[in-house]
Amino acid sequence: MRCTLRVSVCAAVLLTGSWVNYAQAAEDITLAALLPTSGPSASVGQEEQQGVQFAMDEINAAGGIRGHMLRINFDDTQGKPDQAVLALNREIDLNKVPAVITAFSAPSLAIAPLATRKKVLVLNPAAQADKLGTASPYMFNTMPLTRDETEVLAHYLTKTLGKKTASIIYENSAAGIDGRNDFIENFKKFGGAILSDEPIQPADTNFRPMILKAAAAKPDVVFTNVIQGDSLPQFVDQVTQHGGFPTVVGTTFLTPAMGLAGSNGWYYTAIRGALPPETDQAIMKKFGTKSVSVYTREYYNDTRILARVAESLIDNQKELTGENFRTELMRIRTFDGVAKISFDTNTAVRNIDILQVQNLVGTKVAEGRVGE
Amino acid sequence: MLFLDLLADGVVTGCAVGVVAVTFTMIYSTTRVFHVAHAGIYTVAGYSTWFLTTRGLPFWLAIICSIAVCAAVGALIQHQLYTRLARRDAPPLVLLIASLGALVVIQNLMAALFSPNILQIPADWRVLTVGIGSIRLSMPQILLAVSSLVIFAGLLAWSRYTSLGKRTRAVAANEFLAEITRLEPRRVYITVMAIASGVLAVPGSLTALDHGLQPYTGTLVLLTATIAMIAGGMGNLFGAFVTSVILAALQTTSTLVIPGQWSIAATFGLFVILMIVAPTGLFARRPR
Amino acid sequence: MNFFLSYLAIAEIYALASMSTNLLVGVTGIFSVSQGAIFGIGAYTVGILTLNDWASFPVAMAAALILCALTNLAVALPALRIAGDYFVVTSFGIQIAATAVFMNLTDITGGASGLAGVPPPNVFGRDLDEPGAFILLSSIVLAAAALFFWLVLRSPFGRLINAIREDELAVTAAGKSVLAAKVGVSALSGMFVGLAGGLYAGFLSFIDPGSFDIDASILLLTMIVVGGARTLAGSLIGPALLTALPQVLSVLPIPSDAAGPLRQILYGLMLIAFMLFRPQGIAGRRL
Amino acid sequence: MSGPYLDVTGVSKRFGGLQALDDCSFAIEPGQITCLVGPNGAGKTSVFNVITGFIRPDAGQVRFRGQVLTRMGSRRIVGLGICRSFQNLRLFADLSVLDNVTVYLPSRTDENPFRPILRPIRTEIERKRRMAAAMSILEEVGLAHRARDAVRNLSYGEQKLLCVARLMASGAELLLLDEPTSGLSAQALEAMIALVLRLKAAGRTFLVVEHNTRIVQRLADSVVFLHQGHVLAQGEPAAIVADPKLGEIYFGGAL
Repeated sequence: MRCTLRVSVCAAVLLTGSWVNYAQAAEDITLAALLPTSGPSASVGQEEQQGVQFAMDEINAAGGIRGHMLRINFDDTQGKPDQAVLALNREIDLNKVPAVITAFSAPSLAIAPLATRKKVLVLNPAAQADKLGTASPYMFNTMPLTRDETEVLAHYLTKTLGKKTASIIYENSAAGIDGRNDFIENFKKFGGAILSDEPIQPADTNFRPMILKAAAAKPDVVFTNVIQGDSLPQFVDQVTQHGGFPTVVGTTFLTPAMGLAGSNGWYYTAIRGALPPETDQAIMKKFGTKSVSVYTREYYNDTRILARVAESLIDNQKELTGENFRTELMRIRTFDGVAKISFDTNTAVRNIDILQVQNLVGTKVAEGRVGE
Repeated sequence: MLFLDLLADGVVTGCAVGVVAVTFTMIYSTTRVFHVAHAGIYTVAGYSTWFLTTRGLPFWLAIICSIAVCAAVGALIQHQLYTRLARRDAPPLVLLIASLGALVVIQNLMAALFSPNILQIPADWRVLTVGIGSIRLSMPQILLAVSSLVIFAGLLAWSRYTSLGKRTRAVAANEFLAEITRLEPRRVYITVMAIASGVLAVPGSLTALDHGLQPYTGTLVLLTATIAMIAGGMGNLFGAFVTSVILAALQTTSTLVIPGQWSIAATFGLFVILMIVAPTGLFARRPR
Repeated sequence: MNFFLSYLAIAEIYALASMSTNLLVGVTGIFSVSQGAIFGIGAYTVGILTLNDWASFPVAMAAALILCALTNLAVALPALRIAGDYFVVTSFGIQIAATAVFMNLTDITGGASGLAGVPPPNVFGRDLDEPGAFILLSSIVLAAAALFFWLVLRSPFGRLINAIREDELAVTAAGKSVLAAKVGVSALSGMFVGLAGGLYAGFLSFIDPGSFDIDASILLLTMIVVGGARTLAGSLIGPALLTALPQVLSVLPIPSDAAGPLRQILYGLMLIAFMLFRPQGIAGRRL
Repeated sequence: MSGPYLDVTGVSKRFGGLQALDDCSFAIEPGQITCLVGPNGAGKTSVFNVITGFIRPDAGQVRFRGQVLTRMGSRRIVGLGICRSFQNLRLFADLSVLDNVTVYLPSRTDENPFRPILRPIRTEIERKRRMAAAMSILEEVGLAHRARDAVRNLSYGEQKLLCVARLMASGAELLLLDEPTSGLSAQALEAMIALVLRLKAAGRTFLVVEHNTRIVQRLADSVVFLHQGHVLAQGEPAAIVADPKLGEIYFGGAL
């Protein structure tokens, strides 16, 4: 097995060399990624950038897209709507990009009308605000939106675990509030009751007042979306310090909680997706990180989706325009990358799993699909 | 009881804010600079302690080093920035904007050097808790409350009983008078900045130990502190500290009666109304 | 071309807002850090009215104008009683409270996820959805505002508010009402920034609380610091430069994971350097 | 018109522990220069503050041509024709000399920010008229050649003249001058005295805080001696200056 792998790697290298020679003649394919590489969201923006960067390098090392080198411009949005509009205009004007990758709800919503007018495909790997589903015919979301995830979660909690009451601790931000509203709606739909809901200010890491209040309501579970993923260790610590806290449940945002002492028994939904272990290893090695975050994974995946669409367009000898990108994406419909993704609407349908942290590892306890 | 639990959490936070408010008041009443870069010093404290503990220094030693680091940064800002501006007769607005510039530089320098992510000071004992009646506080919280009170008492005693402290109060009362009696206000300013910045290292590090540190969090702490300074009656160290504690406690306990997302707005709204009704603050001395 | 035009449109919008800040902070000396909030009220007024089809764009702009004038008046009220650094903190509080309102009044403002799909300005039956068309509107508005700004500054009222900055007591001794003048300048300044906010909503078609927070207020202040206080040229140069800065930096080959903080550092150093070496800004007068 | 021109009766004012004015009473005749003298801290500036409406007395009242000023704002008092200067000048340092004067010109419309926008042409005409008016006042005090300069570039003597020019611009008939001659060079002093006497000849009335007894004798038609907020004596300058008891309080208090 290992031998075969080595052989194929050698072959790939040889092939790559010949492709590169050929590729220099062909024109580059230029796309753009509009990410917050500065400002308060920069830490997530960095992870996203790594995913795109890795996919781009991998594709180019393998000879590009049908001989065309893939060039992706990183354009900083600072996470702000006006900067995002400027960035998209810049990329359309200066680089004539037919498709872009976007990040975060507010900038994505801001560029949607422009994308519609200019007929530029916008691929959204990770932002989950519900409004994104209908923002533009040119905007495609490869992650299910918050509404879908909370529906699966609420269904499992009420129907399978028989939980009746819940409290909520949510981040007072776009995604956090959407998550809270969607959870309330879905949990009530399945017969549950909400006892309390408490906001935390973005970037605040003293959760104690909210933890105290949520616990005092004595609910069966506490739904939380502490959006700034890297503040989860503090959340877990403070929940542990409180002692006797109800079971915590949440969405994908809770994924980094596994591995943290104190998170045993927590439930969270996870959008199914995984990279081959060797890709994970390569990414960690390249960027010197200890793990591959959801963002890196999804941005890697979406870059590959764009490359796949471009490849198909070249094969069918179509021009690389935003309109053609859109039609081709809808025609291909199903993509097999980190997971099986299919587009019936502008938002992908994907498998959502229910995981429970057991011995510090997220373990799948149920499968769910939207609309059950 | 939930109210007591919330109150305790608010009081602890308020103690940390109180030290910021007291030191900010010291600086403001002596140098007359609205030193917003003070929030940056608070940030530096956490990062310096984090850096030193991750390099193997015990936590208490790291804090002592951080005190020196913060004092040096504070003195540097005074010496390189404010003194130069004062020599040019810069109006308060110019000083304030320069201070804002310094704050932006410091916060982002931390972000560039140590990443914008949340960092945690490594120390196993930080998750331990102590129960006092029904109230449960973490070790860092208890240390934070105790050390803040000690620092507060120390600063009060310093300004009342030491000759330098008295001199500081003289400069605060009348810069011109101090100048002609050769108190050398410029040197007094640097000393005040160094002391005020140095003691900030203690709450800065302990808060970071308790719930992590990020480059941009000092700003909101400073805002609450400045509000406490003004509402507490300008230049009144006692008023500044007490108002800080009241404000912080109000912010946490008020969530019992109003929805949590409005608590900050309510606190600041209350302050704005107070400013219109009683512009001299709660603990103001009678005008001379 | 669109990129340049959209940059220009945003610079023009900020120039309008800068004139407002200049009147209030630069000329009259009311050091407000809640300009971002008023900017936001203008944007939300136009956004909400046109999105729900409650009013046409010009009517919505007029509403924004009036509403911003009134709110700015309310905001400036404490400034009539307290001065200097006190007011900085008070207006800071107002800014925080305004952000909370934008964020939590979900039914009206769309909450934290903002208002998406604000229709483009419709003037005389034409949709100005292209930067090329929009720039006509924003340039006309800016030109008119610039004319007003110039007229106001050279008028007796302009001299009066300049004098208020210098010495309120001496103005009182002259038998002038400092209160009336401050009320007037607050209303006028609110109108300028309200116009800017309305255009912003129409141009971007998306607004959210994050665009009108304390950072926005500080950005507006920085614009007049860099451009120059108390002059028309300063109100135009500052926004043009500061809006261009990120654009230029994004083209420079800085390693992108450090680019954000580095840019902010540069920004901070620039503020300090201006204060140390050129406190009057590029084209202004002494602060 | 009944009673005296300006009549201060029984005014008292307390600040915290300090009795600034204590049953203070005196009167001023029109067309005269009245000097207010007394040791430091006697309450001279407080008298100015009470007359011009800057502070409200605890007791007593001020009447100007029979009208009670004590409840009026300073805006109305200036409108009635009383304007004051400040001991520390309070000039608008960044404004031009000319603008320092124009701001003091009376106007009903200069507090309206919308007038320049709604009636640009009329405002422009008005602006020109005001500049001309200010210019003629500057000519009168001998500062016309510095009209465009910034105030910070003027000599101290010129700044003091400018203070008087501002009061002239306000159109007031009763001018309150707070130490107009202190710190002046001999030459500037003569210019100031000449200006005040000229204005008096033109029909203006003055209340002047003055320390120098020689200047008091040259200027004053009447002298009010204030001590610890109370009027000890009022009368001819020669009589007051000659009174040995007052001299002792004055110089004893100053030492």
